[in-house]
Amino acid sequence: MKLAYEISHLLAGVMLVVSFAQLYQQRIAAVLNAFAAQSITLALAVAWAAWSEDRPDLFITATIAFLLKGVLIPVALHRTVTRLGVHREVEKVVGVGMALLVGLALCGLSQALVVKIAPVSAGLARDELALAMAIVLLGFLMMIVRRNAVTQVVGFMSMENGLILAATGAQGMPLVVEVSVAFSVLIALFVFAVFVFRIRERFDTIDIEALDRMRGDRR
Amino acid sequence: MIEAYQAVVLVPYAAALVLAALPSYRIGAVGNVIASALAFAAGLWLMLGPQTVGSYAIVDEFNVLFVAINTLVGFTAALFSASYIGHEIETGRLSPGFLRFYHAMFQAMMGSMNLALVANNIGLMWVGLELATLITVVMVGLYRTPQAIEAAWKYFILASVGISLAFFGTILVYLAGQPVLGEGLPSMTWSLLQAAAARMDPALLDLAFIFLLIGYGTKVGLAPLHAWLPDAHAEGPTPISAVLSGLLLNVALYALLRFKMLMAGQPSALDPGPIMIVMGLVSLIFAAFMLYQRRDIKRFFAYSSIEHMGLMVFAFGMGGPLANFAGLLHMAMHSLTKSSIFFAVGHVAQAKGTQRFAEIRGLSVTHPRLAVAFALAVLAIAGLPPFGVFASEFLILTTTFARQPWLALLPAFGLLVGFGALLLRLQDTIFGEPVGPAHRVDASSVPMVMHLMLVLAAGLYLPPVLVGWFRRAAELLG
Amino acid sequence: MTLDAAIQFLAQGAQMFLVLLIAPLAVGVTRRVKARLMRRQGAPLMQGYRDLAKLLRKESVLAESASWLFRTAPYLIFALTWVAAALVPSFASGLMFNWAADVVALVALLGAARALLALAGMDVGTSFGGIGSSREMMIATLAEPAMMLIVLTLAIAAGTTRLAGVADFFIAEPLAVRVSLALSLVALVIVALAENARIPVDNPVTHLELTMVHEAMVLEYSGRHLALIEAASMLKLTLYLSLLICLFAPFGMAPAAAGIGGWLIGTAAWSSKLLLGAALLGVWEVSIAKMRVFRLPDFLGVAFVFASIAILLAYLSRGAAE
Amino acid sequence: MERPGQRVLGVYGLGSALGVLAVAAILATLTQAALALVYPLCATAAIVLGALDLQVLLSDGSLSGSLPLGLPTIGLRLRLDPLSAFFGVVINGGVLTASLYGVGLDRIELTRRVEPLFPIFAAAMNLVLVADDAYGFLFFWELMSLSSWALVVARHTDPEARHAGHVYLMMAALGTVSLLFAFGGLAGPAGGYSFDAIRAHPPGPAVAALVLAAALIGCGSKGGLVPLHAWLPLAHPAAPSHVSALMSGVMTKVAIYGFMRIAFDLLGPPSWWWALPPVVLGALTAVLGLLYAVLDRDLKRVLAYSTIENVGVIFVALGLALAFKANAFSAAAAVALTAALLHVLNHSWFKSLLFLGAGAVLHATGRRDLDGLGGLIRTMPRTAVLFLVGALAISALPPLNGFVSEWLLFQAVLAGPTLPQASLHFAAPAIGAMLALAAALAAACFVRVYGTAFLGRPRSVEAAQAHDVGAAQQVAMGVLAMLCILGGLLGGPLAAALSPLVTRIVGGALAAGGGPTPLSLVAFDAGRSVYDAPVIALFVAIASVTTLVIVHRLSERRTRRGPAWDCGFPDPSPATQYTASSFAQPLRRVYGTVAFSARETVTMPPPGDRAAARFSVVLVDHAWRVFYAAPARAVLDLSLRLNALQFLTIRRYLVLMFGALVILLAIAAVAT
Repeated sequence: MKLAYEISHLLAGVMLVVSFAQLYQQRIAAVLNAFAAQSITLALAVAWAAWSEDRPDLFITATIAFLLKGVLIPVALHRTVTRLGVHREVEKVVGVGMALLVGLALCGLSQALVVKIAPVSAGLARDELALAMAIVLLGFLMMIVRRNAVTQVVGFMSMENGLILAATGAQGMPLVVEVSVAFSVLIALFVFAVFVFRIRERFDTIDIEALDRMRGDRR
Repeated sequence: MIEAYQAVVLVPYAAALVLAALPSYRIGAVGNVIASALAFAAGLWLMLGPQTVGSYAIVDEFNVLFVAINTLVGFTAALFSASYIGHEIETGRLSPGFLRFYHAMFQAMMGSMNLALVANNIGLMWVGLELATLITVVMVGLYRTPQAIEAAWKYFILASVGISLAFFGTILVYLAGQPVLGEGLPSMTWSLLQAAAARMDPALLDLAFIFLLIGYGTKVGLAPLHAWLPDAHAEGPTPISAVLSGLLLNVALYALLRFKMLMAGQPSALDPGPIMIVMGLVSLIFAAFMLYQRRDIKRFFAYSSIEHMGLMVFAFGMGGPLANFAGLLHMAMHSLTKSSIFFAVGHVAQAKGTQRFAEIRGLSVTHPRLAVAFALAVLAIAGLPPFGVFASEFLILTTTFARQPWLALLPAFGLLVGFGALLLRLQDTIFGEPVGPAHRVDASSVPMVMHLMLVLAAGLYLPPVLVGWFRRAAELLG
Repeated sequence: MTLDAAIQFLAQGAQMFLVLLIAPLAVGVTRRVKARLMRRQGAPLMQGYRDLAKLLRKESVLAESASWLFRTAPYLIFALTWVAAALVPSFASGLMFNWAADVVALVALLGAARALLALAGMDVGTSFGGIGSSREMMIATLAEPAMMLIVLTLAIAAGTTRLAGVADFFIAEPLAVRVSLALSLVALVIVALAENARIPVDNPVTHLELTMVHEAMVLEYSGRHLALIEAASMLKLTLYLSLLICLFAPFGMAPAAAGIGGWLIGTAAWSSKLLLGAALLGVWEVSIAKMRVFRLPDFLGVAFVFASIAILLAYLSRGAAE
Repeated sequence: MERPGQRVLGVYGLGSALGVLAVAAILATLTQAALALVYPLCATAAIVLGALDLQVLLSDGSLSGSLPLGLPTIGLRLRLDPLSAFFGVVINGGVLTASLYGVGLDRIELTRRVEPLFPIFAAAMNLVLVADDAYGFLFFWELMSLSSWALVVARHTDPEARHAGHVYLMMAALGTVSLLFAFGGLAGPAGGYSFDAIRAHPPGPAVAALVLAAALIGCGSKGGLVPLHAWLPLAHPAAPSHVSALMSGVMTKVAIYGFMRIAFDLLGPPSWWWALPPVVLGALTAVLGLLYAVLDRDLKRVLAYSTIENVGVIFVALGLALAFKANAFSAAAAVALTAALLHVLNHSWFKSLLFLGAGAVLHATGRRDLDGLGGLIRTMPRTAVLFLVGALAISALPPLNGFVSEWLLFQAVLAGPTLPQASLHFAAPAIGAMLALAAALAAACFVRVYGTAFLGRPRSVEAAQAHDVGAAQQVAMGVLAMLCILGGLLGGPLAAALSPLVTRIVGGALAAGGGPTPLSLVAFDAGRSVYDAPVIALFVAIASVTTLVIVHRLSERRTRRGPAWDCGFPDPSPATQYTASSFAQPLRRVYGTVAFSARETVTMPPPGDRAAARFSVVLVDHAWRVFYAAPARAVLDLSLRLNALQFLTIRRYLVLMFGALVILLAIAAVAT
């Protein structure tokens, strides 16, 4: 049991590290790879939880995470990016160093919040909750330090990763939730695809600044 | 034999499937109306039927009225869109194929919102809200003009971030409940959580509430999370704007309030009151100022929705039986009034062929009846008698002043600023020499008038049964 | 309706005619004194009566644009002023109708007369009429606040606004003449000068266009109408003189219960005081120059200030008394 | 003291009258032909309601009932007590005469923008009076504002009317909000909104102060108390004249009623300092209102400004009544309160009369600018006579009704020095002086109005070709003029009729019949001050008649018509007459420089140049500048600044969201 905990904890830690890597990366392609790595780690973590806690249903989640976020989406996005020829673009708003510092601050914040919880009360280990929260916040941070639609998608999905980590970590959270999560991610992808294509049809770029040109009451 | 609450959810979903299959958009429109009527009937049935607390569904004083309003507005909106949407075909903004999709999605959206309302399971509630949101995203992008896509994109990103934060909050609630209620379903069942709130970990609850506040607050349209709302209202089809303002915001606020009840159950947890008061006031005053610079009539009323949502959140933040009562009343009145305003706006847009204030003048000369209805609707939302909004604002302001006189100045200030803008725009649109074209309006005015009648009736007389529900819900809200 | 009441009634009537009788004489005295001080022969004392008679005999010329108001105004103005004058206690305080109007009402009666006169001035539609009316009303707005304060002082001192009551009060305790009353006396004198269009507020003899106020209003009048207007202004002067007397020097006035004898003494005292006042007015008018119209606020401001100080002092003395 | 018979009568009377009004409104919306029916119906309703009010007032009874409407658990409480009844008499008198005037309107003048709203307006005003709970009161109060707003913007194509409507409804909303506060404070956190509950638990001193302030703002904004007055001269003239008469003569009285209801009834026993705000503001209002009026050139706007003055006077009287009541000087309080009530009555009469007269002038000439009128005394003789009565009455000249209340008020002020509180008895002289100034200014103002509009020679073709209005309008004005005269002569009996009401409120009344004659008006006691209008009037009548007889006996009776003399330089052109502006010049020089920092600039052409010399005056309305223009500009500026938030990029919106989340989390982190 101790070991099980150690491993899941380790995997969670790896995910956090990978999200920092995402923040650190310059090129979209690299960001996608990092994201893929994170998703695969997530898949492992979920799978491990499924095995160690003997909850076979979690294997579904694990596979979904692996196939969808670990393989399909990164590949699809790689395609789009290369087709649009933006795969080596750098569109940062703040410098890497700054982003990393903020990221660290967020980790600290989530720690500070979690230590206030009484140890026994939480259904999962507090530090794992802290890791999950940090991952979610880092994903959010990534959405706001990148200008580019694809990286925003990625940031959003790494938020989802954090969520799923937390969800699986929460012992005995009913199946309905994972299904709904996977379902939502599906819809999310679908809609994303629709929009990314439409956007390309209309503006030959997926930089969202371009979208912001026509906005209410400016006409 | 299915229960009312099941019917409320299942009828729309079934209708969605059927409508997706129907080829002709005309039949689709009719089917849409029929399905909504059935849902409305189910809603009434639910209202009159017994109150139940199941493991998945809950029907109590708090949500029964919202289901009723939801189905009612859904019905009237369907009625309106049936008479309205044909015009969109004529103007070529939509193709029949899209309309088919539109009708199916409409029903799916209604079903999801009802699901979120009747769900006794915080996960289900979340699913319903999320589905409804994603569907409205698609609806907003329906016209596929650059503006529409931009609006939909903005809406999508902000909303889905909100969704994920809300989900994280939901997980946290589960985590808080789990040690008390044990693993699995029970610790996601709202009614049980509510009962056990006192024994949960306060710090965890605080955390959960913050994530839920940001997550669902995005859909409520609280400043500074409001950004998607004006554009989504302005660029989507008018019936959808009506549903957005009239229903989706309410459902999101409803979800938020459920969790506020939870917080109220745990005394040593963070008091959500001050936070809600601050956010409510910020939204109220900010939106009131934003009204002055709007040139698009739908965006204008979208901001007024933000204003009123802010007022409600303020009222619930104040808490106490009177303020909560007022907040709930305001919620009901606002959704009826605002949807009727959007119906009226639809008429105006058809009559003048534009949504821009600058090109809408002298309606009272060219379309007297429409002008009167529009004026009444705007005056109603401005909180003037004899309409129901006056009653709720009366209660909110008086009770706030009675408890914290100086605090009361802020909402009053916001309301006055907003009133100034509303009045200015109202006078500009209905008075003066008419300019521009004056087309015939073929959209039905029944929904608009019906809503106005209801709001008027509420201003004059509140049925005791309604009052009873509000009372009980207000007590639950603490 | 006893004999006593009848006598009282007659006494009231007598007062009405007394003021009417003495008014032209008072004006005559003033003119005579002025003339003498200017080393002129001056008109005889009775000139006022002669003027009125002459005017009555002349035909009246009305402008084409004059309306009925122009013709009826003089009668009303005269009547109002006359009644007002007759309500100021002259030789006796307790006359039959002394209660009918207190100071406030008295001032209001004069105000009514003034308003009618100003309207008449505007009726013909000439520029001079307008000048006169507008300035007259402006002066009134300056004079009335001061008047109000004076009345207030008296009310504080005597505890009533009935003129007869005030007079009785001062007869009862002649030592009640305090600083505050002296100040309000000065104020009232200034107000009286303004109200009667005397120098320095207005010059009753000039027809120099831009300086005249009262004369400008009555410019279009002639014949019997002018006679009435003139008589009214004479009565007004008399009224203010006897108001001053009744408020500040009531000695010799017959108290309420006095009989014929007391009345006769009162009459003598009053008429002598009145004529003395008229003479003093003459002296004052030769010793000072007419002011520019827009210096008037300062002049009447003095009255206002005096009256205010008077009230403050009245408060203090009352505080001392209590 | 409810009598069953009276109750039944009252219920039926009220119900039927309101029903008639409703029918009128509905009919008018339905068919064009029915528009003409509105005014007769309104008149009948007004008669019924007025009779009912009069009956309640004189019998000193009260009617009450409640309907299951309005807020839950409170319902709609209705109560007609003597106070409401008195104001009901005032209001329905106004409604009746306005409707009479309306009956005389031509068919073509009737529109659906006015006639359907007239009955609603009338009904709303009546209902405010009978409302016996906070919700009902504010409901009908706001309904009254709303309907009158619609009447103001009836001429919607005129931008000025629209602007007036906007300012008006904004101020009305402000007033309603502060009244909401007032009633919120009165009702308390428990929400006892019915007046009985409020009476049962009067608020503590701190709350009372807030409530009083709120009530003063709320009612002041409706009544036109400076500096909340600016909407009034815009809105009242913009409406059709008979509606202006209602708004100015009657609706302002509803504001007075609201203040009285709160300050004298709901707020419990007064403290002396309550008197200060109404007295000081009232006096300020009285003077400032007339300074505006005397400098303005628009007939109807002048009347509106003078309404402001009269409201100020009434507030002074009410304030004094509060002060005396707080010190238990019931006699003085009675004098002050009677003055207030009588002035309410009188002002409703002569102001309605004047507005109807202005309406007649407007109808006959199509002009409202004084400098375009003149000589109407010949072209519309009847209106001229009636207007003259009104003008003299509002100038507070005996023996008309305006002076009765003025006299009583002065008596109250003269009693001011007896008050123990230093601030009050030192305020008394200042107040007295300001009221005297106001009275003198009123006389000046209306001499100016009448002199330029009705006297002199016509300054325009329209004025020259004017004609008297129809019979119905003349009757309406005639009734009011008659009331002004009777009210002036019968001040004593009127005061006596009000004494039960006054006793109810301040526990004392005027000594009725204590005077030398039964008709004389007595303040305090007969030894102190008496005003006997009938006797004076009799004297004046006798004097003038005798003069007439004697003069005609003695004098040469011949009269000759000739050209005006005008010091030898008569000029045929009417342009040489004194205009309203030139009449105002002395007053402008004396007061305008202080109040409106008036500046006159004269530009003379150089000698030999034939160009005309130019003269221009600049008046600055400081109240508007400070209290209206500046805030409006501030709001617009701020909205422009905030508007940038509509144009952020999605990423920035996400930043906002992120910020909000992090801040809340930080709060949770530091919160113990």
